[in-house]
Amino acid sequence: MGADLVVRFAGEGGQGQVTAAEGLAQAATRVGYHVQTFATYPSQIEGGPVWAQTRVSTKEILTQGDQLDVLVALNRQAYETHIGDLRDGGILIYNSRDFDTAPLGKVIGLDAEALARETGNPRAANVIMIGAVAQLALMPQQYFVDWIKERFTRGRPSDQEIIDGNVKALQVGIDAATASGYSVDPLDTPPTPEGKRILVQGNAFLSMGAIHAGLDVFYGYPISPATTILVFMEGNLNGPGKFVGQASSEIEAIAAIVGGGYSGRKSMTSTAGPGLSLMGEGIGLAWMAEIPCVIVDVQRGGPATGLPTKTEQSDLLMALNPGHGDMRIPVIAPGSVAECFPAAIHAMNWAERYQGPVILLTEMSIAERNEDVPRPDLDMPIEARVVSDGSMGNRRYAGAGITPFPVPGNPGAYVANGSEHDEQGDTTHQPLVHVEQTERRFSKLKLLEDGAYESDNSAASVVMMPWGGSKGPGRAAYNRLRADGIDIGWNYTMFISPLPAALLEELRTKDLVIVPELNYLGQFSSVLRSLGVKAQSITQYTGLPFKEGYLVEQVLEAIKARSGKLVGA
Amino acid sequence: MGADLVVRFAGEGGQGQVTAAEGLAQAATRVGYHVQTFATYPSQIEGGPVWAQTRVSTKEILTQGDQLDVLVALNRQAYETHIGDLRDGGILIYNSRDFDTAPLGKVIGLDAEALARETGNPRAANVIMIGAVAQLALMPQQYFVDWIKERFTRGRPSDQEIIDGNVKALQVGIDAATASGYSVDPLDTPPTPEGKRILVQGNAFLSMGAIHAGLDVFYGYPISPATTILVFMEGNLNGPGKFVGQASSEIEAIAAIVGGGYSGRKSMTSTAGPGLSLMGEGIGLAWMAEIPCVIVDVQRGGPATGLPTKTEQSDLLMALNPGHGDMRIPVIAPGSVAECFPAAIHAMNWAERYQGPVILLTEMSIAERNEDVPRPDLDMPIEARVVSDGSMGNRRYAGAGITPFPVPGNPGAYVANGSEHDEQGDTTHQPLVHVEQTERRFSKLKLLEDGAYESDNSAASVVMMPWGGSKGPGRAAYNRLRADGIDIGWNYTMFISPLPAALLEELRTKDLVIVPELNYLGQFSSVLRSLGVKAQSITQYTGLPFKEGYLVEQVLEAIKARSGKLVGA
Amino acid sequence: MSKRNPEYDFKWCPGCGDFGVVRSIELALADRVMRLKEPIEKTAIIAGIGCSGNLVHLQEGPQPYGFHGIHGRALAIAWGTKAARPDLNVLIVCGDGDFLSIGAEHIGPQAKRNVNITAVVMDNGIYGLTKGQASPTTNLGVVTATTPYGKLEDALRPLDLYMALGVSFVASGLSTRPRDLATLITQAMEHPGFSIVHVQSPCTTYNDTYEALKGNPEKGIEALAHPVPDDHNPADAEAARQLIAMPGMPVGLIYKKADSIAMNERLEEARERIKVRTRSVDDMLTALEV
Amino acid sequence: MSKRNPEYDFKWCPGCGDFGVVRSIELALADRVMRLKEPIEKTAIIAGIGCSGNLVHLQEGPQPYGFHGIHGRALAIAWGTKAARPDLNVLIVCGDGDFLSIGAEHIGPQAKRNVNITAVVMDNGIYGLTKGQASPTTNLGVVTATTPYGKLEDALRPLDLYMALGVSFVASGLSTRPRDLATLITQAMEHPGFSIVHVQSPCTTYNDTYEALKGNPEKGIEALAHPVPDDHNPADAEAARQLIAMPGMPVGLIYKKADSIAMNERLEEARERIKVRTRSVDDMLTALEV
Ligand SMILES: Cc1ncc(C[n+]2csc(CCOP(=O)(O)OP(=O)(O)O)c2C)c(N)n1
Ligand SMILES: Cc1ncc(C[n+]2csc(CCOP(=O)(O)OP(=O)(O)O)c2C)c(N)n1
Ligand code: SF4
Ligand code: SF4
Ligand SMILES: [Mg+2]
Ligand SMILES: [Mg+2]
Repeated sequence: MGADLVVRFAGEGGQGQVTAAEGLAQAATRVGYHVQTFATYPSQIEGGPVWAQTRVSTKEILTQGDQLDVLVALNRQAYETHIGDLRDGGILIYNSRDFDTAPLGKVIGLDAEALARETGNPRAANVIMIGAVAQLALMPQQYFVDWIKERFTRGRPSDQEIIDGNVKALQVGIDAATASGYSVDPLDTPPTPEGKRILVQGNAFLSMGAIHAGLDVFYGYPISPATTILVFMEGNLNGPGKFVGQASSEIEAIAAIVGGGYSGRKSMTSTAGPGLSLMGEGIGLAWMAEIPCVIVDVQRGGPATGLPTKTEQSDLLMALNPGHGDMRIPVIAPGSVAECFPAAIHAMNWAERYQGPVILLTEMSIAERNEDVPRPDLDMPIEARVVSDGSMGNRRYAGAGITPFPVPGNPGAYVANGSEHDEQGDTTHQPLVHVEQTERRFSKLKLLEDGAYESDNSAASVVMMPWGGSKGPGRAAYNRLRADGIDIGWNYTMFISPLPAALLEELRTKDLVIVPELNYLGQFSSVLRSLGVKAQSITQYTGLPFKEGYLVEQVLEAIKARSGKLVGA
Repeated sequence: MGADLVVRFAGEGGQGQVTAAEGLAQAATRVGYHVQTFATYPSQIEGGPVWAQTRVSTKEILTQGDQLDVLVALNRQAYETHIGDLRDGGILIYNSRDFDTAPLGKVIGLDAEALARETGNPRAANVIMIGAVAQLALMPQQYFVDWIKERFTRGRPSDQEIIDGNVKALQVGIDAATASGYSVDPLDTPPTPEGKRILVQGNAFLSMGAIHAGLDVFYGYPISPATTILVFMEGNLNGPGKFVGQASSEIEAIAAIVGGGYSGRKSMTSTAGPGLSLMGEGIGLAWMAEIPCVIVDVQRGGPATGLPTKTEQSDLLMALNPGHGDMRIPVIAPGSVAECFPAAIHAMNWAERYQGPVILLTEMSIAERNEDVPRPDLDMPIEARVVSDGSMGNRRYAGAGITPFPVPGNPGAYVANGSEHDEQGDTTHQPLVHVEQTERRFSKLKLLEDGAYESDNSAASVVMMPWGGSKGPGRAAYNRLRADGIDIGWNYTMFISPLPAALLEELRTKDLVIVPELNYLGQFSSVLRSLGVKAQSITQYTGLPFKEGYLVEQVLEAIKARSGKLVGA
Repeated sequence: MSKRNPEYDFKWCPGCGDFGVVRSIELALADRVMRLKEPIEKTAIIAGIGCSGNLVHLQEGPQPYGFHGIHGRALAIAWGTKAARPDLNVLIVCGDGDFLSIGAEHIGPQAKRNVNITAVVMDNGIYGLTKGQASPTTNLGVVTATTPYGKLEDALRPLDLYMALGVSFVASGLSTRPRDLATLITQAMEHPGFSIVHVQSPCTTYNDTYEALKGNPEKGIEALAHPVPDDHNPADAEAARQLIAMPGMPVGLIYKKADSIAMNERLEEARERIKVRTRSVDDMLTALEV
Repeated sequence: MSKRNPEYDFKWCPGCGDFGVVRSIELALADRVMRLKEPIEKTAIIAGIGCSGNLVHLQEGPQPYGFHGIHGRALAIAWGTKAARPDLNVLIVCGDGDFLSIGAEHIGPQAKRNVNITAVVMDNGIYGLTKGQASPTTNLGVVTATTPYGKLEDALRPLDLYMALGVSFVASGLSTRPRDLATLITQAMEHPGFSIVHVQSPCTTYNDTYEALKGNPEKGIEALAHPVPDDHNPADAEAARQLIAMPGMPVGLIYKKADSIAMNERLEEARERIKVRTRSVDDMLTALEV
């Protein structure tokens, strides 16, 4: 009996791999398992190498899984690319129409297309493959039938026919797997879940968090992998006073959310790297004029057009200083799908609290993957900016720290100003005013230094501290290292800047902070070093997430390089 | 007898302060003195507080001068603002039309406007003031007459009349000063200059450097304080194959220079912070597609519209990482007007050598001030990119490091690509290709690590290392500290990134590197810390340059705070 | 120097057309407050960067809300404000460089959305604040700081552009006639949809066009500006197109779409028609429960 | 998958209009090489980002230079290239989103400069590559990923816009007629000035307009596309304006300015006329000696 099952569907775009992985995930959650999916594909509409995988587990899932229990290879190229990831004793299901010689080992050859045609639904080849996988893992058929029904019920006359065909296809797959006589270690019975769970993608969950935090207006321009946020908002942010607009560019979008924030409303945009690169001046305007607003950056590979459909954590340096002049934009980076919901709420709260722009820095791998997560608590505090009652007159920028925000329409008319300005927002070039106002702007960041963070084995002098989506693989590696007796500590926070003050203090006492991150420059560790922390990165820039095994190796090497011997063990 | 004379003209915009300071500077250089001017004014066309000053010296000038020998106050507000900067025993010349009670001390009250009207040229009040200053400093009248002739010879019929009026005005000022009986310490006889000298503004000198380096095409959008570069190019970059275009925005400008570089030509744009903030995506494109081009950023106060006519060094973090994704743009920052010419040549050379974008980071104080500098050596090596002879076919991005550049029109057609790409520039998302190409791009920076740098008293464990325009005040403070017996070292380079490899090594051995810089964040020291250097900033964010005295104080304090005692002394 | 803030250190040059524009906006807003009984704080004026944009600091009398942002983005900021707060009266003030060069991309989208904003464009055919470079409306052949051989690019025809983009209210005004201009601005503010009042506001320092606009019979210079003929029907788009194709500069109301529906109304109507259901986050989560 | 590079992993969907466009460009370039004896390497094609932009990787046969840059900036990059190298034949290929939304600001300036570039715009009325969001040319009321209530903004009329901006060559083509399209592209490349060939290139996946364009008599759908009438005089701007104001989509050469002078020629002429003297840096320095 096992705790874990990792299945990969690989082939060419259009063969239904993503659907298969999602179907498997959904059925598995119904059984009561934890799931995580992952997919990767080129930036295009048709064709090209695509693979998607699902990890099913009785325990909380931290990574997509390094090794495969089952590989479904839909063409020869997929077989050749992925066979190396199949674990010893794993099962290969392959498209026997595409291969002439069957490979060795536990293999099931299926001419899925021919079989699908026999079921009357030539597009159901992927469902046959799911059936085979379900049978290999001994998962109850009923959940897959349910999934088929839900997925193909679209209110069209042909629905029933399509459903029947797919159910038949499922059975074909089950029979083929049964006939093969193979099986994977059947999974342990799932634990009884504590509380309700949902199956959700990162971008959708993030959007819900923002809506829950009181988002009023959203302006955005399509760009992978952020488009799904815009689309979600178009469909769901509605009702009185709500507005969603497709902007004509990211420059229009950033200006519009600044206009929305200025009007007194909670406003947000979402984009990816190329869009963020166009927003620097507008973000600086929000910083300077003290306008609350949230910018979501769903990182992909960069620079320039880069790798639109791959994952990377390489926008951090830009996010902290997206424009010219002295500013340091608050940045929150969720580390998992589960964190997307609270991260969005925190970002909205921060913007309101310190009256300025906040960047919510997520990444492709989190944005698009499905994960089962606890149904979130809707009682998280929601903040709103302190609003002026007019008694300050037009002195909107008076003094140090935040002042009540004058909402247009009410008394307190002032000029919001992106040039240096006096109390009431009139432009001035007086040296002392620039000093005062600069200090005013930075002083407000102090209000954001109380974020939560994780700390484990805090006595250790060497700690691992991944950020963002590298949290899961980082934690998996950490767990393994600890289990192996290595004396290493753990820190993590989604509050990247400003860091929780107590965490920063803790980090400064460490001999070494190891930062796994998906970029070339080692961006976060360089920021930490500039803050006086002895930090060093483990980098990777393949466009794919870390694997647990690689991180374990690299951490051991870093420790060794530093001390000449392994810490602990 | 003295080595130094500092004169400030202060009043309202339109009263001719800048002209006066420049006239004094020009005349003084003719006598054989060194000069440096400085001016500050609000962002507008008419009115507002404006002051301009000239320092005249027998020695090389490092700062604009902390204390004034002569203050010319053209209205009461100017008097009140600036009188505190007049040294003990200094002379005040004031506009007696604007003041009712004459202040105490060595003062000369002149109703300059009335006197000017008497000369027949009511706009010559400032020339009267110059005459008074010339007399106080005992500078030969002839040089001022020459300056008047040059300045007012414009090929119009009224020229002679205007010249005569101004010469009369000069005499009025001379007479008034003579009548007062005051004088400042007369300046020592200037040393015989070694070689030829020119009097020039930073932006003009930078532009000449770029033209000398073989600039072919220039595209730019007006913005203070960079506009004068665009205007210089419009007037001077001409002849066969040359082109200068006023772009419709900075976004168009950056795209155009990338297109120009791609075409095989040497291309450049100039802007200030707000423009740079709009260029991040385009700069990333040049990085990714490996297109040589140079972006000049003349820093002003930021963020957003900020302080358009004040000086600041707060665009550094943005310059190093102006866009999303992994990149590190080479940055060269001249430290004086004299360095603008070679810095421009280095920037052009770097772009050609590593085949990518280079940022030339200068600042308002250097851009607009006049300085006498040695006539530059025109034999500095000029580099040109290695050009493909077609024998590589279309393999433009093959291998690690630079490859010969295929020039459109010649064999070797490829696709220059801002998405991740294979050897011939076709888009690909293969993990290993992204790894290879990322490393290729970064490896080219190694070619730029051999820049020159200054090092003085290199045995000291504490060094001062200002950057950019803070070099002058930094050096003045350093000289004073050394004269006072403080054991402190000196490092300086205009090559900000990548730093000269040997310099970085040297800095890493230091106990403390003190970085005077004009920003709030301490941007350069934070970069140095991230590179493993124990650096700490002295910051100032008033919109004005450092004063020598302030730096001396701050350095002493930094040393004290660190060690509990003064180093050396 | 504004009355409100004597410390404010910006001044327009003597004779600058912008004085007339600020006056006309003051008049139009005062009238609006009186007639509609709407507090002045219900108006927000969003400014571009240029001599023109400084208008928001230079208004006399009761003050509306202001926003002095970044170069070229006033219209995009205003979209954000108006879409979020349809109850506000939103104006923008921009120069010709700001609105028609760096900011040009924002006009089409607002025209297509027909968002209920009034743009007052202060056209002096030059970049004033940066000291005299060519702008899109600078004429062919004119020597400026950046066109030492005379401008080599044709001048943009803003009114043609607005009409082609489908702007639903287009007027042309003169800074020298602040009362007439105020009337046009009032009409523009009351038009349900995107309105542009394009004003000739000469720059006495870098591009003095007073004489060209008003003419000078002594020198034999014919006036460029001429009133829109009385019989012009501003509801007729084709007539408007013909009017602006004629030589000279028509002054007055050029075009006003008769059945203009502003974006926010169109949205309300669509929501009504489709009976959009607003799901709570709670409902969304429930739909995702496993 | 391109012949040149079988590893290239992008494919257009079956039936995508872009297949016709790439074919027509191949034809036009092959013809140019033959007729003008100009090596194909003298042509540079600069692409926007979108399904359309992938054209530069998908050409068969002899290859011109290419540049696949960033979204919306192909025209601006092309300006830089053409101004630096007037000897090159510079084309851009863009989608409707790329050219008319994020890149819209670049059209006017090139029109005013009349820079000698040919833009081939592949209009499918949708954002293809990002999976089906509304573009400026998506019609009012159409439901897309971002317009769940139907599009609430009016569609932009690109030909009107080009004419209003003074583009000196405007043609309208269909991807389904690659030979005709090639002829238009050839004419555009040979026009001395800025030329736009606006192509209807349907997206079979997200906005299939084949039927609407070609009509379907069985379903009683009249063809939107109709050839430019034989008696149309493309040198007559007013006639061109009237032609595009009519219902439907005229296909063919709409406008070609008779006495068009491209930017680089205008510049040469001005330098000649003014006898611009080129000062060496040495001279500049000498003038500044103290
Ligand atoms: C992004 C950016 N680019 C350039 C500038 C510099 N700039 C300030 S005002 C201006 C143009 C002013 O011309 P116009 O819009 O016509 O206004 P005017 O001064 O003539 O009223 C420019 C280019 C800026 N502030 N920001
Ligand atoms: C700055 C930036 N914003 C957004 C995107 C995402 N993006 C890629 S293609 C595209 C639009 C594609 O539509 P269109 O230009 O019509 O081309 P098509 O795919 O329809 O041919 C967008 C928004 C991007 N790459 N860069
Ligand atoms: S420069 Fe021109 S536009 Fe600016 S204030 Fe002076 S006259 Fe007016
Ligand atoms: S999505 Fe549309 S435009 Fe893109 S390749 Fe497919 S059919 Fe063509
Ligand atoms: Mg102007
Ligand atoms: Mg499209």
